[in-house]
Amino acid sequence: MELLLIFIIGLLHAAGIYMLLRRSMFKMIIGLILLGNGVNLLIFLLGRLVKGKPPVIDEASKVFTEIYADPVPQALILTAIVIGFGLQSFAIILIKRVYKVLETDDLDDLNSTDEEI
Amino acid sequence: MIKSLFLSNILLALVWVFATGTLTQENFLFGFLIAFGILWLITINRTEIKYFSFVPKILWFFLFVLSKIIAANLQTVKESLYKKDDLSPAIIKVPLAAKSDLEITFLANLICLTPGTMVLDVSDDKKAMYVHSLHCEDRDTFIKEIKTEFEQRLLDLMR
Amino acid sequence: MIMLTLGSLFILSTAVAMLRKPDVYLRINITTKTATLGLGLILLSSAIYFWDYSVTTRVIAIILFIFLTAPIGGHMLMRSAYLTKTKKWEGMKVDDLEGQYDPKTKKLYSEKRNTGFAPETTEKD
Amino acid sequence: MSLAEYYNYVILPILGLSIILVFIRFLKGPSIPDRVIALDMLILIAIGIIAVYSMQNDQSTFLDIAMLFALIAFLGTVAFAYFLIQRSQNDE
Amino acid sequence: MNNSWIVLPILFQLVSAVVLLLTWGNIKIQKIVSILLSAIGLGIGIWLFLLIYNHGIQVTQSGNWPAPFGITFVADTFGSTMVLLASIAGFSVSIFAAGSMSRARLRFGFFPLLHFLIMGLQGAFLTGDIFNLYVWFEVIIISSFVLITIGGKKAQLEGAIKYVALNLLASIFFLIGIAFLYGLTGSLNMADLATKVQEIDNKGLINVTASLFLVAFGIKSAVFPLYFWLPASYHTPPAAVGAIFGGLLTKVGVYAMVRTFTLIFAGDVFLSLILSVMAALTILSGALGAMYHRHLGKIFGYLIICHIGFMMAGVGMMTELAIVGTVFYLVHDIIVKTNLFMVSGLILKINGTQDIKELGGMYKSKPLLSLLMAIPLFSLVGIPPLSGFWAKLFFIKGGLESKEYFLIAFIILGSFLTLWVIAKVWSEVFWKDAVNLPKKSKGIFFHELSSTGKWVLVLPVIFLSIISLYIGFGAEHIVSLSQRIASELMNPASYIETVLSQKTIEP
Amino acid sequence: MKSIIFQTASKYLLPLLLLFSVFILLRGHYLPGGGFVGGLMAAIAFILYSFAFGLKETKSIVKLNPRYLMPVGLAVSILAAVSPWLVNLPVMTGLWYDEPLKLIGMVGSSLFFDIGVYLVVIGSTLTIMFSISETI
Amino acid sequence: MIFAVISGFILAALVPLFSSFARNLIPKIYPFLPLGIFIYLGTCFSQVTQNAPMHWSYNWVPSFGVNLDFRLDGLALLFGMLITGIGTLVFFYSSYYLKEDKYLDRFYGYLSMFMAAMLGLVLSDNLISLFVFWELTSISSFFLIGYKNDDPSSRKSALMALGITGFGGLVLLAGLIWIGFVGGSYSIIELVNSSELIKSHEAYPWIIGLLFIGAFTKSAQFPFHFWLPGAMKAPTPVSTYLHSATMVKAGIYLLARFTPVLGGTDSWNWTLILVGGITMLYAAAHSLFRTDLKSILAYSTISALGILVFLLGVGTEDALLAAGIFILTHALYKATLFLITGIIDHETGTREVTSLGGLQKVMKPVALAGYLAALSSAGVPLFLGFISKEIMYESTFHFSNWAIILTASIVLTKVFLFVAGFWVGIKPFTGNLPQEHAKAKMPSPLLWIPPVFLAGLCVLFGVFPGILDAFMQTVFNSMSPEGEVIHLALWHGLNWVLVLSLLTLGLGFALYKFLKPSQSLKGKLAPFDKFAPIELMERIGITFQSFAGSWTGFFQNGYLRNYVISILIFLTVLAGYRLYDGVDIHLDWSQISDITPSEFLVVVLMVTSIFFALITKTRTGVIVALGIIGLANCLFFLYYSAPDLAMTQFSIDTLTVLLFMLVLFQLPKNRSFSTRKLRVRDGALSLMFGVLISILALEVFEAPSYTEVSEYYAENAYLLAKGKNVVNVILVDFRGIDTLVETVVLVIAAMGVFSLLKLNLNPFNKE
Ligand code: NA
Ligand code: NA
Repeated sequence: MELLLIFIIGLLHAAGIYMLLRRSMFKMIIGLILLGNGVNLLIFLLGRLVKGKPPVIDEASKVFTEIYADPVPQALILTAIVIGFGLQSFAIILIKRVYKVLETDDLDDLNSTDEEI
Repeated sequence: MIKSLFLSNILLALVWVFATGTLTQENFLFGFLIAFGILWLITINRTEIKYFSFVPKILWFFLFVLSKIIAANLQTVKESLYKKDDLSPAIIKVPLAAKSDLEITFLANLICLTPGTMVLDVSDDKKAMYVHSLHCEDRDTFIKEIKTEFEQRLLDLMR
Repeated sequence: MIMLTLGSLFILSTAVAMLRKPDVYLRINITTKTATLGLGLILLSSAIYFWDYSVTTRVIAIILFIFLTAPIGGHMLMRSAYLTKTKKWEGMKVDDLEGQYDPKTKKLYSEKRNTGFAPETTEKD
Repeated sequence: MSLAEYYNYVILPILGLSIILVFIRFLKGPSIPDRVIALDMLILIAIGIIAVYSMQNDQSTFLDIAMLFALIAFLGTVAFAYFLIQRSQNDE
Repeated sequence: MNNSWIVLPILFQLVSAVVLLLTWGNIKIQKIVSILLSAIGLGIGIWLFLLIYNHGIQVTQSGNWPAPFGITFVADTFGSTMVLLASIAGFSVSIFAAGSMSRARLRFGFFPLLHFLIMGLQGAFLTGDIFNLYVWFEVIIISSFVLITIGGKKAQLEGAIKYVALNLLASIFFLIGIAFLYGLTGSLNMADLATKVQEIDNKGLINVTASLFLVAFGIKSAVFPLYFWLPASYHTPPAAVGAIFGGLLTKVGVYAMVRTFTLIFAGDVFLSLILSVMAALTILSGALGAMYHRHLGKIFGYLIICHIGFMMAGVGMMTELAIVGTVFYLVHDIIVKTNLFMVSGLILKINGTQDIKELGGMYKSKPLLSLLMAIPLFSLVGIPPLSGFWAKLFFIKGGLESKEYFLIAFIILGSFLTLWVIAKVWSEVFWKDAVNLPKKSKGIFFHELSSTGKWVLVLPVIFLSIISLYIGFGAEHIVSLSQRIASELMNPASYIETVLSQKTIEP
Repeated sequence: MKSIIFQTASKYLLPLLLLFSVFILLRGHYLPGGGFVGGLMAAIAFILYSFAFGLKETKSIVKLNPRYLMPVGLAVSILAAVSPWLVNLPVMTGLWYDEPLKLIGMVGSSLFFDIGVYLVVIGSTLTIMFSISETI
Repeated sequence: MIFAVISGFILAALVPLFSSFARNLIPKIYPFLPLGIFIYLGTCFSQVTQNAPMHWSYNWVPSFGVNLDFRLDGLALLFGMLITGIGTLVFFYSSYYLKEDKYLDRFYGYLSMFMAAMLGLVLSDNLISLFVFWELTSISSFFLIGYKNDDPSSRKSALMALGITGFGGLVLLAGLIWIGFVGGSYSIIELVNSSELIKSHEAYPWIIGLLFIGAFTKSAQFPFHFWLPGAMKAPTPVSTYLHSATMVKAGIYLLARFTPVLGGTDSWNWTLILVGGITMLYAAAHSLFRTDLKSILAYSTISALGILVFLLGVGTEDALLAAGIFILTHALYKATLFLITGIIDHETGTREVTSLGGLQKVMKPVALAGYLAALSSAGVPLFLGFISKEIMYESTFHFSNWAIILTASIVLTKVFLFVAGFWVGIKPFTGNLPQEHAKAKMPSPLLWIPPVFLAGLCVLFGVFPGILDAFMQTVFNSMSPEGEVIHLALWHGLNWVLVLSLLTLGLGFALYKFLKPSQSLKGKLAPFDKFAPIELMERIGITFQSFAGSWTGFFQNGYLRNYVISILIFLTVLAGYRLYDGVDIHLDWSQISDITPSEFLVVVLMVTSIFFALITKTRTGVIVALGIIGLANCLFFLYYSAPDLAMTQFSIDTLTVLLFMLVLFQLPKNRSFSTRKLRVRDGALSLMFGVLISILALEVFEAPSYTEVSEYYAENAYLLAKGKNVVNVILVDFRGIDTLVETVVLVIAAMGVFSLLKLNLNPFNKE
């Protein structure tokens, strides 16, 4: 299963980059979201996978009595997800604004700040 | 008004107890407090809500609805095996006797959960409801069915 | 167990139906109800499985939520599909809704209107 | 057949098959509402899977996820509906 | 050694931001409160610096969990120096912003954002946890996103798209790097990582991870060939924003690079070589860009890149001497670049344009102000004994020591082109006769301001200029500080030991 | 979105969702949940309501402008985080009430921290959503 | 001694203060500064000439060995007295010459700063402080050349001068640090002891190369000479002071200073001979093609500087002595010529030699000064110029096999310079007074006394060279510590040198009679202009500028995707190479778990959705696909025991969908932009990256894992942190700071969205 997950991680990264290379701003954001998903899964994978044993201590006991999933990557991903949400909401609104002001979704129309001397 | 708010409060407290899964006095009280807070938070002066209180009626109605739902599902199972040709979908206008928003909503939900029908929209003057149906051979029977089986029962219950 | 099996079968049947129904209205119509019952059964079976007061109440809560929300979602979607003039299956015989929306304000009339034309009384806003 | 096997070999495959069928509907479209209702349906099935999974692993905690899914899933559908209407207004 | 108050600079900025958020909309109060709080923040920065300077590395384990289990905050000399510099820059910019930002922008939360940004920087400088560093970086970039777009002008938006996209990409690489590090070591505490990384057999994987960090921080610090977001965007926001960006943002990338490459990935020779080559090309690209452009903001933007190259050169050489240079340059550059962007804002405020072809006559009309502006300009060039000069001694000597002669050549080239560009700017903006063109920019011009308004704009420039002069003439202080920092960085044992030995405090 | 059905349902869903969000928030320390998800749920509840009834009405329900909810939430979190300073402990050290309260369990600074998070999440999510809705 | 240096800076710094209330006092007060220092140096004279250099030291940046080590020895004294002496005259001269000028206060500021820097330069024993002052002279020169800043050509010349000398300075810096690095000290006097060490070091050629570039640029040696004629845009007092008497000699000073440390090797000598030789001939010849007095002087100055470099290259004791004397000689007569040029310019309004003549009728003392200076320049006996010329010839005449060529070239140079000197010093005063200059008046004594005084010194030292013996001895010893005892005399006996000397005079006079300065002569040089170094340099400059443009345009091309590609390629190649280079790929199947059908299903769901998102044409399709990807993600989290994650991910996905839905309909219709070829390229690139990440993930996954930290959390979550959901405990307790900060991120994002949507400062917006 890990192999498949690795495949998916690779695919998410590749897809994210591919979308980032498109000319549409919208796709750019999709790319970033895909990359974010890929990274989250990567962190998850590298914390090693444990099936069906959430890191929640039993009601009855005070410590874990059996094997449990590594909680650290989960906490990290949670943080990353929330941060990612903040960033991507901003980015989404940004493209909306850009479209409102510049009336384009084409990144190739957004060169003036680079090209002006 | 105060009464119905109180009722909603109790109801929400019960939901809380359900959700948390611990039925104790403290938990109910706690749920009550939280619900109180929430209701305080969301209440603005608007026309008051009527509450239904006839438990047996509710139960009966509930069973009825359940049977309809099961019927609906069985029908779908059948449907999924049917060919396209056997369908005769239609969008039918059903005049409404229900007046309040809550009544209409309940009715709509009921219709949605029952066989082959789905509410598409309610007219802005709340006089008619447009219902999408999988099978509708005859408009009048269809309307009648809805009006008697659902609307009537529901209104009985709620008024 | 039986409930579980039944539930999953109901869901399967919905899935099949979803694939087979010719237009979007039919598909929406189908899903909202079958799935809810199928899901309800599965959830109930899990309530039985755990046979625990807290789980049971929670399951009931979930089922209630689904019964409350799923039809609304379906209704909203179907309504929007209609408003955006998604293609209907040619098998649909009767459509009372046709022309009942005011094309500008999206106001829905209960009385029969002259199709296609906005009534003169429509105010511009 | 043990309970675990039953989950694995009967229930989950059935649900899985449903997923695939619904997913095919998603891929086929053709309209956006089709896709949306497919997504909606997928989430519902996922709730089912979660329930099964919680039984399989004897973890009632998972049901909470199901609860959350149930509560907010339709919001997405509503959003799509909203979008469709808005866009059609925009186009006119 | 254990001091739970060292996070005060961070939390104080956070509280400041919260206070300002609560007064959202009332510009007058915000201006006064922000300046006041920045001043206190500066005081706290000084306090922390002196504390560390006199008592050595201080550590606090947040949550009172022993390292490596909680998040550790470490104030070593490097960190506390950077905190102080950020407070200085923050203080100046808050004053400058009070005088120069348009009311609309202030009403939309410029001040809280500024404090959030400073908080992010302080956090990045003080944290001892790699994931926490990531989180601080995110605070920095999101606030910079907002600041760069605040006002929503066309150019701002265009620049922001690239800024956002590439900085997010950098964050993603950073996160991938963290994932690998955690996968390899199971730890996130940097001191702990330093020890664990040494124990890993599969050095190759560590090296690859290091490359990811290199790229992530390389994008943040605008190194060749990763710098593209900077010239596309830095000149677009208002000067106060540009000042804080130009002064601090890229530097936090440099900081992170220095920190991780001396602590976690110490001794990676290949990486040093790559860094050296990147540094050389960074210098070249920055200098060429600055030569090519006519817009003051763009010129300064490219000069940021050029001078990041200097600092990278120091990191690439990776000798203690070279790190002294990097740290010294960092100190100098933060002050000077902040000042320069304020100066460019001032020029815009006076003349209504930033195109050097359209500027002129400043020397005639504002001789004293011109001389004031000459201080940051020529400090940047490094006319000895101004502040930009001293670090070069260390770079050159460091280059000789590590036999990276090509780097010396590029440093000389970079210095020369900087000199050329600044001399050109001086000649065009100050010497040349005023060009009478219709004013492009709207808003209140300098001469229309009340004298208080004028002073509010000029005071921060004077303040930073004095600091620049101090760095130049009192170079010994900064050099010995940099030497202390470099030696701490190159011998991280005490850092590691201090962090890992701090157990929980009994209440 | 003037659908009567939707509006009515939303009216009743709102308290339900809010209730659920508090539930999620409070049990986070023991079972899956916590301030984040709780806050998101609450925000979603209001958003739903705003879909049905429009922004103006929703705003009048929320009473406190979400823009001010953010600093308030932050302030709660910060207070919870720095309270250990008073007893000379590092920030974020958990301070606990000795006796567990029934239902909620142990009450400590981390609970207040989570409540702060909850408020911030509501505040920021609503700020985002409301600003968008306003400008459509 | 420090006060001597610092006072100049202080006075310079005080200018902005004074200018507000005591503007007019500045020209009256400031000239007393150089005078004071000159007198101070004079008091040091006896001590220094007794070979007891004076010291003063201050540890400036001891951490780098940078000290303000001032050491007053013969060479320093010679330069110091020139700087302050000529400085005094120039300061006084300027107070009248630039009387009308609006910004005279600034002028004195720069001038004081320059003087102080120059003094610091010659007094510094520390390499770094020497460099500090070196650069300060360049920068003050920049300000002085660009003094008339409304004149574009002034600005251009200032830039060019700064460009050349600044470049040389930086190169010099590298050389100086290298010397210190190799020699182990930054003190010149200490370096003399490690001279052999440095000379035998492998870096020696590099070191002297760098040093030479520094010296040549500053002292205007070929091919860096061209900035100097340009620098004549500066007011004449500045040209006098900086560009003939002092600053340009800094390079010479540097070479002289380093002769005992680095000199004496073939590479040292021959480079200097070659460069100096070319410069002196080239510039001397050039001076004859000029008609502007200052231009002639500029070229003859360059030539003189060439001579000095040449002499230092010859490097014999005679040559060093000759250099020492010639520094003084040249300073005296050249300063005089510059000053009288200034007077001529001031009184007649022209410096065009072709239109000048007969001025002795109206300004006798000036004419006298001119004659004397020209004669000294020509090397006529009884003038100091003669003595220096004699020793010069003497030194080349005895220089190994190359004596004839060297001597011939210096004789030729001298002949040309003879003419140039006469053109400036004699021609304007003799002949007929043109009508348009008839109204020229005798200038103020402040103007004419300085040149007359200097010219007088030329004669005084020429007639009684013995006065200089002791002085020149110490100067000589600074360059050649073990050098012999010298004795300057007018008469060296009848020898070949004398013959050559007379020959020079004869040829020079003949050439002067034969060749008249004219515009046509100037024009004859035009065809060669495109080979002139200045042309080449300008062309290099233009090429460089356009290179800057294309480089910048190439990388900063405005296309986001190109930026991403460049970042990506960089990362992939770097990480890929390191992966290939250092990682042994190995697979251990034991860590890998089985695939259950339901998991596989989720995988299929995800993969298909990703592809769907990639290829679908509608944006809504993408969003729905994103929803499915998120759902599949949730299921992964669920399967692998992360309920919190599943919940959060789902909520956030829902919100994201919502966000997109609220925004999307305002976007324009989706268009397909890229060609198939482009898509394939991008696909390959992204695939490369994906594969890289996959391999890395696999490798890291296979690496042994450490669980210390998570075990600690698990053990203490309930016991110490009193929570049972460990993830939540981490979030609110163990790593609570992260959480606090991430909420801040949300807050900022919300603020950002708010301001993005509500604030719009665009001037013409339709909204
Ligand atoms: Na950044
Ligand atoms: Na940056």
